[in-house]
Amino acid sequence: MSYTPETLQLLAPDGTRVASDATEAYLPYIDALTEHQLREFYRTMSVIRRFDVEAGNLQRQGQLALWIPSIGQEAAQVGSGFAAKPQDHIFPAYREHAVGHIRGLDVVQIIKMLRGLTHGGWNPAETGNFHLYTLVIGSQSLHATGYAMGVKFDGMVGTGDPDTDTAVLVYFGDGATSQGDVNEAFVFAQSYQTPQVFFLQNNHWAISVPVRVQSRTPLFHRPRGFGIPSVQIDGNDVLMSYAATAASLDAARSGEGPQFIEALTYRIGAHTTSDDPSKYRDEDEFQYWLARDPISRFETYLRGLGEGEAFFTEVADEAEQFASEARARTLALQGPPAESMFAHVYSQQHPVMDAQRQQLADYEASFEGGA
Amino acid sequence: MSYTPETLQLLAPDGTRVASDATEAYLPYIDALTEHQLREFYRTMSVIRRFDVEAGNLQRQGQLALWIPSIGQEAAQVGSGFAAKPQDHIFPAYREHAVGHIRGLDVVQIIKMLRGLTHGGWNPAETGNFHLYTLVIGSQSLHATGYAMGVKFDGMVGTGDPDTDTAVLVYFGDGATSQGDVNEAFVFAQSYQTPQVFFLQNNHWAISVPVRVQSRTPLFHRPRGFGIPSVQIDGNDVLMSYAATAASLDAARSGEGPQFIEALTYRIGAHTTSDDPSKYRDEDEFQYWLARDPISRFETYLRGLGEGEAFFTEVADEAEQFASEARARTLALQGPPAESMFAHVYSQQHPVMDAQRQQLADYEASFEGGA
Amino acid sequence: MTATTTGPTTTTGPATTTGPATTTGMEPTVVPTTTTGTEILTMAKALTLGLAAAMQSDDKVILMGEDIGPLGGVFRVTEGLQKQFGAHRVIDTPLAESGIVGTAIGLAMRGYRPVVEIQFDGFIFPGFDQITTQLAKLTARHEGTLQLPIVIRVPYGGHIGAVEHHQESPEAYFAHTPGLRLVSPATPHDAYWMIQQAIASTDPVMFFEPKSRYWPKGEVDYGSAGAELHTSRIVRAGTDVTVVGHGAMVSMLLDAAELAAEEGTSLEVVDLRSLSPIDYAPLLESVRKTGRLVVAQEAPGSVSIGSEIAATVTEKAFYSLEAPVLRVSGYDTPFPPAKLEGIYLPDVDRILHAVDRALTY
Amino acid sequence: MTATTTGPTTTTGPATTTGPATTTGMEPTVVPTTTTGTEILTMAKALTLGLAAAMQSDDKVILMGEDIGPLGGVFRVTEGLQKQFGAHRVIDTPLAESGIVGTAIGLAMRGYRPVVEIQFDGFIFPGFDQITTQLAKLTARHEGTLQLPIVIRVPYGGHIGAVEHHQESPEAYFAHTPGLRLVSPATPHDAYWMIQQAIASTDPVMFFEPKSRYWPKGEVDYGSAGAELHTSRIVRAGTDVTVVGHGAMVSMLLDAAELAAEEGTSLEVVDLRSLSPIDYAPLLESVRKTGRLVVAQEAPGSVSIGSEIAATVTEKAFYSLEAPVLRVSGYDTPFPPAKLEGIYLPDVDRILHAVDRALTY
Ligand SMILES: Cc1ncc(C[n+]2csc(CCOP(=O)(O)OP(=O)(O)O)c2C)c(N)n1
Ligand SMILES: Cc1ncc(C[n+]2csc(CCOP(=O)(O)OP(=O)(O)O)c2C)c(N)n1
Ligand SMILES: [Mg+2]
Ligand SMILES: [Mg+2]
Repeated sequence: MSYTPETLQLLAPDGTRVASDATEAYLPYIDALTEHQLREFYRTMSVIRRFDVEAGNLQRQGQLALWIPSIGQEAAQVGSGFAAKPQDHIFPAYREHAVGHIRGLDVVQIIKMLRGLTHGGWNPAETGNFHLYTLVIGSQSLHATGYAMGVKFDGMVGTGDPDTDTAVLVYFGDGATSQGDVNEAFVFAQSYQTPQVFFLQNNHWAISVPVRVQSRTPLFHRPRGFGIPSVQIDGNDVLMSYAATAASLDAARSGEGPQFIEALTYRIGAHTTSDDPSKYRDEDEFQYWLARDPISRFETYLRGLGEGEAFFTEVADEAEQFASEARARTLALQGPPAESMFAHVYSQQHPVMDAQRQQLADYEASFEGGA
Repeated sequence: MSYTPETLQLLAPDGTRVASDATEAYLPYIDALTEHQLREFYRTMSVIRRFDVEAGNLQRQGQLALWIPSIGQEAAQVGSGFAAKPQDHIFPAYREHAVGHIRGLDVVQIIKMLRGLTHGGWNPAETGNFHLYTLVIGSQSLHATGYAMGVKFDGMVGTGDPDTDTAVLVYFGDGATSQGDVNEAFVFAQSYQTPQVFFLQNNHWAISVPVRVQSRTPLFHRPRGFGIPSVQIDGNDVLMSYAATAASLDAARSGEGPQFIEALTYRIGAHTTSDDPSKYRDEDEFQYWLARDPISRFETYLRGLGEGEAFFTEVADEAEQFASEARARTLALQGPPAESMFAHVYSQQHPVMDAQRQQLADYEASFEGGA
Repeated sequence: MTATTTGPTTTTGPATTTGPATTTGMEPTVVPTTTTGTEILTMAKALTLGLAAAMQSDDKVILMGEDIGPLGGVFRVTEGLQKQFGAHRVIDTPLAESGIVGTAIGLAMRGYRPVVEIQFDGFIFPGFDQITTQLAKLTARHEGTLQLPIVIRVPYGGHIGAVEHHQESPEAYFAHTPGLRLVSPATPHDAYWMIQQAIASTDPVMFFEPKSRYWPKGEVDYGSAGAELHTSRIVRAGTDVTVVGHGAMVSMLLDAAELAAEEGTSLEVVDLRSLSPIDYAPLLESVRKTGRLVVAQEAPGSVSIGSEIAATVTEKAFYSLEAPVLRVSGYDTPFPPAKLEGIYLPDVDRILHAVDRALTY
Repeated sequence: MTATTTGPTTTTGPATTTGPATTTGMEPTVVPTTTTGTEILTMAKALTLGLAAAMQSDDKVILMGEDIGPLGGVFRVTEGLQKQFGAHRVIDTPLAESGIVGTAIGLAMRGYRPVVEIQFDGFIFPGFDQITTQLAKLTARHEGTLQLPIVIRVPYGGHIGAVEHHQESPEAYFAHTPGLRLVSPATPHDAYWMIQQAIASTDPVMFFEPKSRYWPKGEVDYGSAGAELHTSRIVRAGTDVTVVGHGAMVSMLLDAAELAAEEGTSLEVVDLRSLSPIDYAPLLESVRKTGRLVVAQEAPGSVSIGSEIAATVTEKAFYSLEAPVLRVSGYDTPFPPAKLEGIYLPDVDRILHAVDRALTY
């Protein structure tokens, strides 16, 4: 559908490897992948998809206020997520469950958000520098750029030391490209030559609005106008997603400034569980993308490499277990105490918080008194 | 300085005509210009420059709170201003005095703003569709795009009738290109294929900040990334400014969607009379641009075409007279009545305005009573 | 009869530009635009009908926003309208609130009457600059030659169990901004009429729709609006304490009054309806009678509409007040995670608690 | 002695990231960062010195904004600082307020302490979304693991005869927003110290600088701040009416008190200093004594800090009040053309007029 002659691809939808002049430069990244890593790609995509289905079920069963499915976007996320180094920082939007999982985020943290227990609450220092989800479309792009400015000011770019040089990876959607903030992030990133990769998951829809309303021009052209190098990839090809992100992050870390990747993918599910895509999407498009599924494509590839049934069975079991554990832990989640509302509005003592905490306590006590 | 191999030019700084393949397509616009029109170009540039000097003097003499000089940018403004048709609408920033003058705005209206008598106050319907100045950087770009959407919804694009088809011309500066609003204007303009020309006067400075802080990449590349055709012109060449704008407006009116022009020019004066460019600009750059003055270049050209001394003397006299009339009328300006504050906050009766108007009247009356 | 607007806001409107009409009128009508008698409707549906009526009576009325076309808006308020009026009058925009408001301004300058939908309260802020520095000021800046008949619809408020930014009440920001008019309906009837009155206004109107009241049903009288746009209204008479609020608070105040009555306290309930300007006359009359006032709102209390009402009523009815004006509001914290919203938001108990406090003076 | 910060805001600060320092310290020092004794300075210069001292004592402090580098800011508050501390610590940014605030947030996450300059009051609105939905909420969103020590300096207020958007007082918008701290100095001494205290705060601080007070001189005591950041202060004792204000209003209130004294009325003047939170104790104590309060501010009165003070003081000192709290403020209109600002803005006469009215009750 929105593939262009420039779309980079290493793995065709039928699971066979494809070669082209344009992807030549990326091959070293693929060649360096171990069998273990390839298996991890598959495992992560499968586990997160199964988890995603479970979370959707939990929502339907009234256990979550909302769920935000990532089904269909696993290759874009898993490839890019594994490409980041431990010292890199990641600023997600709100659909990057697989990336969070890769970086060590307990996915039940995401469930807590969508169960109405927290607005975030994880500590990026404990989740592999995977920062909080941001719901105001595009806002995180500027935080990422500012963070990357800081990395540069700290001198942790272009030193040549692979454990020092640091990049920032920021995710956003096709709808987000229309926001002023995202375009200002391009301006600042290019002006300060930040060590940063903009990762656009073009899943073709912003809720019910098709990407052509945001732009009649392929979105990967946009950053080039700002002077930011950019590529468009098949985002359902986990190998391409990995290689393109690894190469872009390397460029960013080595001081070449910001880079941009448009990953063409598709939101197979609804925007959220509150959404009804049948109102605006047609079946043909859906089928087109189903046939380009990122996981089955990669499964075929692995089988072609000789991976046996045992592995796939093991992963399926693991995914089942992961999902059922997430379910059990979800059901055991406790609500936050009322006074937590006041606890972290400010990092220091604040008289209004003190007074209102007390007011609430007094008010609640007035009922306990039997009034 | 920021000229690129793509910069379009018809008139070299020394006043001689230059030809190139790239400008070939613009020649019919130039060939169609009458001698009268060429004289008007010169006359307008000269008159507005003289007026601008006068307004600066008035400011120094305490008659204006502020003056915003346009000196050095006359060719960019006069060429583009004359290219617009009567039915076109123009959304300026705040430095486009020459364009306003061309469209029939009484320049004393601008003086009134900068004397603190009004925040705008002219009626675009009476000033050749020249809309009010906008001081919040970039805001007007979205108004222009919305206006152009309306023109399109009205069906006044691509009819082929030269008096019906309408375009919108919006001015902004190099600094403004960094604002979210301007980039969102590109998004909307391209999405709705508005009949609109974005006219960027890159005068190389946003107050004290050089254009390289806004972008390390030539700014005319930016719109191309959004899918908007764009050219870079020598903005101190009034012929090029005229031809490029006329061609872009024609394209916009005929339904080809938004167009973009980056006019390279230079702010010869201070940002405003409150500014001190000696703090941040170097003499070499200043001299470089002085040598590329738009008016003397065009004077040489006209003399080469055989224009005699009489015309130049006549224009100089006219400019003198224009300036002294503006001065006299400035000195005669009356302050607005206090109650005008409340008059147009809402277009309809409003109880708070009524009450506060009365409150002020009562308060003032309390002094008249001798209290 | 045709649903036309009533009230002082029905004027001739800005000079409109002529040109080929963009709506053919050929599409099947999916939303009735002419209605008579009364009907029991949800507020969401009443808004749909009100929008349809306004679009029918003036073809310069256009709707703009995110997901308002085929989806009909995330709250389905524009459901069916794109089908009925066409994609040029019900416009799915790019995802950029500043862009939406800014282009709506340009469209209004061209003679259109844009009705903008902001998807959720918390997402109005990217459009705040255009609203504050442009929309609110352009009429004054033009000194009488420009009217900006733009309505910005803002679904707002809590009690819907949603995630961050989806439950807020940002009215105060706009009520502090000269040049804007603010209203908020509390019932389907008011929703149906007030949206039409707002669209007929020649000034920008921020139209706050209480999300938690989208689905309860109520009677709409198609025959008459019953009140002008910028009026408040006593919705229950009482003698002991006046309670005032807007939007979703009104039904809560009525519930509180019911309970209080059982305990022998008589509450007079005022539905503010208009937040800027505030129609103080009924409120002051009430307070002069009861001597006590409780203001309820979902927004944080500090520097809010509740603060303004307290200050103004105290100034204008100083000698009538037996107690200070008490405020019941959201706490001065960000809107908390949904599991805590029941504690954060005023409820009947907190309102009655404040009533009791007012009565202790 | 070194100019260190005092008050409760001096804590250890967020974990900072290490790495090569970006300032060499080799540049000639153009702004003294260590000072002793007292000195007579303008507020602008006091701010420059305060910024220099903060930058000297913590090399994570960086300045960001438009034209703050070689130009030294349009008010010259950062004059000399880029020369002294380098272009990586005094950063001329692209022209985009949302970008400035948004990247400042990212820098703070990285361990920096950005001090952002907004060029003029009216230009804060493009940054409003980042301030409201991000800066104000990220600390709560992180539930204790993130501090955002960001200062946003906003030159504000009128009396400088400038064009549209250059004379406004937008404090109310931020005072209504939980998660922000707001302060405004009225004197060079407070400016010198409060900017350092604000930078030392681990919460976001909106720092409102009264433009019309940039140039008058006053004594700065380098030895001691004299007060913690979030405290108000009685700056003139009196017995008949309490008058309160902040920023440029304070000197006007003092002038009014002088005149009133000549006519036999004794005003007690309170300098608010902190607008969020407000330190009510001195104010309430004063009102309990005088029974009368006039609040003065340049901002429009509706839904403003003045409204909040009126509401809160009335609630907390109801039985002490002999008169309603009266507000003197800008009218509820856009800030008018400069020639009308003298009428629009509160002046000594209008303050005294309100004092007289308060005394008629
Ligand atoms: C500023 C803002 N406006 C509106 C919304 C409501 N909204 C939530 S998601 C969404 C669509 C986002 O589309 P895209 O950026 O493509 O990301 P995707 O959801 O497809 O991953 C919208 C409009 C929002 N969250 N923030
Ligand atoms: C939103 C906003 N921020 C800051 C300013 C202050 N300001 C006025 S003009 C200006 C520079 C504008 O530069 P540019 O767009 O290049 O236009 P020029 O003045 O050079 O014509 C700045 C920063 C403003 N007017 N609006
Ligand atoms: Mg999308
Ligand atoms: Mg410029």
